Amino acid sequence: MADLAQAAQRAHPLQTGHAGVGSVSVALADNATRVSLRARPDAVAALSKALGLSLPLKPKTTTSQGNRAALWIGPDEWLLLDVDGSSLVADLAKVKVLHSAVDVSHRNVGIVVSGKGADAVVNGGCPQDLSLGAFPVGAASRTVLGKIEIVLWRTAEDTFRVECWRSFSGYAYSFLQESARDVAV
Amino acid sequence: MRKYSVFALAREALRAHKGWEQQWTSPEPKSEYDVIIVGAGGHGLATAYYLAKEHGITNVAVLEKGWLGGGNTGRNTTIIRSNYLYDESAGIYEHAVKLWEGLSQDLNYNVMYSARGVMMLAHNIHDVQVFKRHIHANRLNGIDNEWLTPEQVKEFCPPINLSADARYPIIGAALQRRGGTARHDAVAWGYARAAADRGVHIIQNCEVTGIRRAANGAVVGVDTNRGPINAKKVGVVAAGHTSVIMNMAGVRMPLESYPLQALVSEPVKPLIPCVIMSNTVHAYISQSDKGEMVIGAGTDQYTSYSQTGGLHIINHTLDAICEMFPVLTRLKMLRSWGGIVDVTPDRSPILAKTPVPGLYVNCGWGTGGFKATPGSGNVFAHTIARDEPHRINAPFTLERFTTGRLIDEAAAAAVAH
Amino acid sequence: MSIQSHSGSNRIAGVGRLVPAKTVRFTFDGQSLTGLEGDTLASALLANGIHLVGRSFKYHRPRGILSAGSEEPNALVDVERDKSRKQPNVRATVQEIYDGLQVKSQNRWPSLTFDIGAINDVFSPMLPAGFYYKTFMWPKFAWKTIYEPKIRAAAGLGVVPGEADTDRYSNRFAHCDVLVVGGGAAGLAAALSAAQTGAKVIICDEQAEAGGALRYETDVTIDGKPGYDWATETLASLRALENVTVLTRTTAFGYYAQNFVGLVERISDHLSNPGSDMPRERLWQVRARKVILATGAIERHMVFANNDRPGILLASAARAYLNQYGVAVGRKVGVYTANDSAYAAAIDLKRAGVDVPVIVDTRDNPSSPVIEEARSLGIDVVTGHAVFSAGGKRRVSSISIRPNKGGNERKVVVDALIMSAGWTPSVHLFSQSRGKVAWDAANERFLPGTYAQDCVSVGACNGSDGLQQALDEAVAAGGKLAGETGFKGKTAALKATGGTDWVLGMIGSAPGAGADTTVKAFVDFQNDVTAKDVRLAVREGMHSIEHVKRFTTNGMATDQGKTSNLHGLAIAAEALNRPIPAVGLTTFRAPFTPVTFGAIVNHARHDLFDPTRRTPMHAWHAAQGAAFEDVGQWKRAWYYPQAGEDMHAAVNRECVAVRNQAGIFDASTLGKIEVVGPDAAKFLELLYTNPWEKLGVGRLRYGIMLREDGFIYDDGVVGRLAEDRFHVTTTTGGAPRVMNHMEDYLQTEFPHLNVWLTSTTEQWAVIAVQGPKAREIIAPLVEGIDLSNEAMPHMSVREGRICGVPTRLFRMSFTGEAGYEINVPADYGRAVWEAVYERGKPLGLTPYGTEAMHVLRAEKGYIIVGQDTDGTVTPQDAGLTWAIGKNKTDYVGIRGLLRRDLVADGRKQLVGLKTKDAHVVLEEGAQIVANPNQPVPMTMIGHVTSSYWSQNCGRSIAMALVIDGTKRLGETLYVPMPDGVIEVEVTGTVFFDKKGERLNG
Amino acid sequence: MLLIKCPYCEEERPELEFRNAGEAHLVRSPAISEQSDEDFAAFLYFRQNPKGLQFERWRHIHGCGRFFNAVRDSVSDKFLTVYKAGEPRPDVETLLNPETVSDAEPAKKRAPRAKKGEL
Repeated sequence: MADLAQAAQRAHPLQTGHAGVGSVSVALADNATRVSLRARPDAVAALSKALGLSLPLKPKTTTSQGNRAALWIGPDEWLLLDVDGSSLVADLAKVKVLHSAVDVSHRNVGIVVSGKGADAVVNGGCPQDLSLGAFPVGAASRTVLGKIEIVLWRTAEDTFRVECWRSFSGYAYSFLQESARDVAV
Repeated sequence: MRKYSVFALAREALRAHKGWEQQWTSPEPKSEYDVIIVGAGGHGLATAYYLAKEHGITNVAVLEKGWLGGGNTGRNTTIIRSNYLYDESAGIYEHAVKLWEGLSQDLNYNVMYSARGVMMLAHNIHDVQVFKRHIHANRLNGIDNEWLTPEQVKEFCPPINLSADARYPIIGAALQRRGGTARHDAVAWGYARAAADRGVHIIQNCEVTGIRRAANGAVVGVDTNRGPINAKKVGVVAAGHTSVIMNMAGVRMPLESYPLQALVSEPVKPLIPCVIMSNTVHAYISQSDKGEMVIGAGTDQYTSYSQTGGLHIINHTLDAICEMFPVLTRLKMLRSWGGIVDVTPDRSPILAKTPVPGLYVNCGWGTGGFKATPGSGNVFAHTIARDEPHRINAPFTLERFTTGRLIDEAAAAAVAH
Repeated sequence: MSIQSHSGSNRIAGVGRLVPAKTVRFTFDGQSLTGLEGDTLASALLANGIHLVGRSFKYHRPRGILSAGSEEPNALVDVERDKSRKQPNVRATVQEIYDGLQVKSQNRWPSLTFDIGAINDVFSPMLPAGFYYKTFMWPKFAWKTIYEPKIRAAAGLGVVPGEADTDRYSNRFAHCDVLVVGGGAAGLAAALSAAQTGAKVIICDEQAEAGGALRYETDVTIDGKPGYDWATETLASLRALENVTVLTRTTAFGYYAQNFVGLVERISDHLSNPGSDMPRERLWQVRARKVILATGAIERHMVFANNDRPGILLASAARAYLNQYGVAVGRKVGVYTANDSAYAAAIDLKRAGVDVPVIVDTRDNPSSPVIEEARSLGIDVVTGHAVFSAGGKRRVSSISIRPNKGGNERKVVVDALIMSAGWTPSVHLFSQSRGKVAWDAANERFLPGTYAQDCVSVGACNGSDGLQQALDEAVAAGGKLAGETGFKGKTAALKATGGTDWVLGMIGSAPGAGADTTVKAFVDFQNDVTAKDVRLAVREGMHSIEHVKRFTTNGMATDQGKTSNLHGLAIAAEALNRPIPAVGLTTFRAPFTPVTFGAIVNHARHDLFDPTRRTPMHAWHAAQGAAFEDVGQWKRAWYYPQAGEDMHAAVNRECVAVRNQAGIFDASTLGKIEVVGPDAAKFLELLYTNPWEKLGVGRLRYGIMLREDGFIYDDGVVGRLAEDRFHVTTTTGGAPRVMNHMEDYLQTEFPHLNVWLTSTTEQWAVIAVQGPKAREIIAPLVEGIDLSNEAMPHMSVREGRICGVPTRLFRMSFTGEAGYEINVPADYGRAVWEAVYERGKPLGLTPYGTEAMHVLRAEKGYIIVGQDTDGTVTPQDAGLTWAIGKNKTDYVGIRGLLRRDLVADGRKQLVGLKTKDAHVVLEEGAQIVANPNQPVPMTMIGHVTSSYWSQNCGRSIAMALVIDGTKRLGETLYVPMPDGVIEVEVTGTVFFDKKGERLNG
Repeated sequence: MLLIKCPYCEEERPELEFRNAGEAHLVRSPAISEQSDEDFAAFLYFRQNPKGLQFERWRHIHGCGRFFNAVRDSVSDKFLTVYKAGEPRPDVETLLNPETVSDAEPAKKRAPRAKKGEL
């Protein structure tokens, strides 16, 4: 029986790889482990301990430790990101305090927009104020890009990570590329 | 009333048009009328006209806080059709279409009823199912509505994008040939002129500030910014402001008022010969006789009395229009505006008596009241005159929201799966 | 005067700022012409002596160029780069010329100089305002067949391009502390002072360069520099600042709630060869903490007989053409004015060597230094007089002058006339912001009154008429507003000299066009509205300015009444004998100038119109030649036609294969929600009609969700993975709204419950394998799950591995066959699908699409929410009473279901239908009657919700909602179709395997 | 496009991130199945729809996901305040005249209003 069960290979929804327009690059992020974590304030300490980072409690902020990052999404919600194959899910499985951890590694796709004008590229479809004062390095928020929902995370002054659901990744990628063409003008 | 005709025009042309009369007068309000209509939009003016014409009640005042026809009558995209699903809806809208067909002659005012056809596009199988259901129901109700293949769609409206590569390809359409448009201002003015001619007082800049009731609860009149006016019967036809007026009589309504936007393009030579509607991509468009593309946008998501809406609503509407008609991207938006539409939970109107004796209400037309104007006024006049609903508006009660006997056209269109 | 003929015979050497050597070639109605870089089309045409540019809307009167800006009503042309990039209704005063520009005039046939439509001008006595309301009513049919088509053909201006637009458009959301609208003296000063504080500033101006009136006000200095130089330098220094964004060729067109302002930037319309990445226009959606409106004022024309003749222009426009472009609008230029500012134009023209035979001033005894200066230059200044009429047809040739009160007429030969009735402050955006304007009776104008938003007006739009006053106000506003956003800094005052105050003048008709006259004195040029039309409207009872506007169409043309509104209002007020504020002012609505649809749509075209959602296995389906159907935003495999098969044949084959061997189906689009927490079961009890507390771990249950009104909202299978973890599925289209519905109740009605919801729709690819061989097919691929009937019966769920990857394996069926739904992490979906298919293919495994799925489920009487139900159907109506927990005291919809009408007799109930002729397939949506012989309108008792040919049953099958349907089993009913009546028998809804034995196979 | 302050995100965000969820402070009866037809209809369908201060629900659906309440003037569309779901209904007088209303007994003033769906 097992001989038939060749391990299935992953297939990324976007085959496009990487595209650069002018100063801005729009690239796919590597596969990642992702968890949607939900918990009340009284569980934060135990969860932080298990994760090895302090879950951010301030709106629109993130914390990270090594490859692992926690993005504040809502008052009881975080998006956790780590490299593919990490122990994220297992680490949370051990936590006994009340919480909900759901593996969404395959639900999302990450796209990285970087280079001078990256903020303008994102602002082609995202209505939030992305000036450094309002959306500093390390800020993250669920928001919209054109007609879809994204999670936006500023990882450097000129670098944004856009996380969207899998079936919207084609749209997000095309949109950002279109917008990059404009910014390059 | 001096008759309008090409001969009258010719006669006046010879004397520099100095001989035209006022289309309606602006009388001072009397202290008492038999019936007061609150709201001089198309529906209210039509109600007054039919009260006078069909029920012999001419001691009528139509009170308007602004200028007549300045509400949704003058702000809508003038689509007329009657291909509704349920017998109740089909009944009232078809009653209206029959009146539209002779309205210019009846009023002696060219309301430019243009039966150019209303085509509703199907983009998926669910649309097809819903439209076929309408078409069959309409046929058995004696209302024209026919199915068109994509090729017939293109033939009926050549500039449409029939490409199979379109995001939501057009796979057919329902066409009501008797549907079309009319000139909105002319409807208000035509009814105003004809009603005034029969003795109705149209009192503009007269805002109702209270509803006066006797000890037994019955209506005895209204308060206005120009003083109290007595009447034993008051008909409220205030569209987006119905909740506000009815609240003066202590009646809460199953209504919410939303901003609805519309826009026109710059005028261009004739391109779109009919009315096109698409529920799936959310847009409707026709071209006015002046050449402007008349485009209906959606409502904002929040209730408001502001008569303004957000730019993003316009964005979404034009997305859809340009998807259906890619040749239109270079056209320009010339004007945009907003109205306040009163929406009921089942998206069907209320034309009924109320818990308050002598108080009648005609509201809840949502985004589609213009098409019903003559029919609505006609049966509402009946309801007020006889103190009982006409057969046609009998189902459009307030009580249906308590019993659950809704007339839910929108729900019947369901949601795609 | 000296002439430079190579860029137009009316170009004056040494005047203007364009470089004579930089010539640009363009064509107008096929005629090849030369202009200069920096020319607008209007300036280039005028340089070439061309005034006749277009025809008016109604009377097709010859029209020229009135203005030098966006307020232009007359000079509308068609600009064509190629077939797909053709632009109607372009204002010649805004379009910049480029090499190869091709321009055509509009609304004329056969030619601009000879236009058949001009016959309307002859018949104009029959065509007063609103004439169409009074005629065309007989005979009744003729409106549609004769009158309307003729009217439509005559109306309209330009022609829509025949091909889809190949230009690109883009969008930018932007935020700033201070947005300054307008780049004239006041706007620049305000921006400069706000920028000096460090605040983030955006300044926009609709012109190609900043400066506004400084471009033609040659007698002005600011900061000791000539006004224009100051403007240019200031703009450059603003551009250099990090905290400032300068947007030229950018119009603020809409002022929306909470300081949200729409701008549109024209990027490539002035370029000869725009780059392919370059958008044609860019929409800027700006959220500003503060807005400074420095929108200036617009000069009005004089309203007198034949004031529309080509060659009659606004005085400020003539000055702009001269001082900016070096173009004289004529060689013999008359001047007609009611205020001082036209004198400056006359003086500039005279000094440039143009003959200015006369200045006609309606004022009786005006006195001002400019008047003296004009006189000193030898210009004949005639005060207390009016131009009663203009002569000439395609170009003004003379003017007739009389004393205001009448008297002897004097004719002066001219080839151009420039005029000024005064200035109208541009309060459009202020009004759009929902501010209330106030009537300034002394100066006869509307000014910003009560503000509704966080903005201020400065300069001419605020009635600050002198330059120094405007600058002081602007500098103060820039500093103050920036300060309010937290940026305190020093702002420098600016000192100005020169300039004419833009005050006074006249509104309404000029002498000679009064109430007692019948002349054509145009108020609104484009729509051909004359002063007498406005009076006619009043005579007919139009006493509100809104009625006047709608009746005459005054102010409703593409220039939106920028020059005409105030005149129209004044004429109406005079006719009504009421003060102007009592007649009202039209509220200004967006847009300020017309905005291209493309810019508003920007990226949302083609693929970006709406997201196309594809499943992980999409490419496989496509490679197999599947046809797809749109379900919401999803593309779903509809059927898989093999060579020579039509849809019918393919679906039949797929349906038979599932029942005889097995089928494989992509169910990934189903919504999935993970419900986690100790109160998860309790929560589901409240959201679904079914009971959940007792559902065992590893078991599945079909759930019905209602809205509070008791009608079916959604359905789906729910699996219990652990005591505190459920895997909920929803319909494809319902996923987002079900999630929102659940969150709403969880957060606001049942917040005490310890449970969380996470959408996992896209985490899992779902592969349904259905049919008698399903187990045999998947068994070799599965690890860690006992698939035997005993260990894993129908309606159960197990976690394990398949093809080496984790799976949630559901044993369930939407076909009536034994089967599985294999959930695997989405990126593995394609590989697992292929592995299952390869394994099953030899056993007859057949891919089937949504159509076969629909047929198979209908054979079993399984409903599809949204097809067999429609938002007016209760569980009882749908035959799902069994799915309601009998002992539950609360769930969403419990009360709605008890309402009188929902429990009354006579409701429509779901039943099966069999046509008497088994080969007749009913049409979905067909209506059902009890008596087919009744006359129309018929009493309809139901409709067909689902209908298919069932190859497995060897006959057609259908479901229908029929009044009292369950009481009618066995009855014959009728479906009247256009080509005959179809007889049907009412049956149960299960057509195949009535006992349901195959599920456990 | 409105600018809406989310009480959970503690900042103003564009309307595109939000979804309006209708009139606020409608109370779903704990004994809903025993409600009269009239009371149930009032809860389900009948609305204040005021021209003036509108108490309404929003969800920051494309943000933190939370439902919250807002008081908005339905004529100017200006927000007077926002507050978290479950918090008491703010006092209208205080909202309209923040300076003139004294702080005395605010709790007493608000508490009884919190439960009822009436102004």
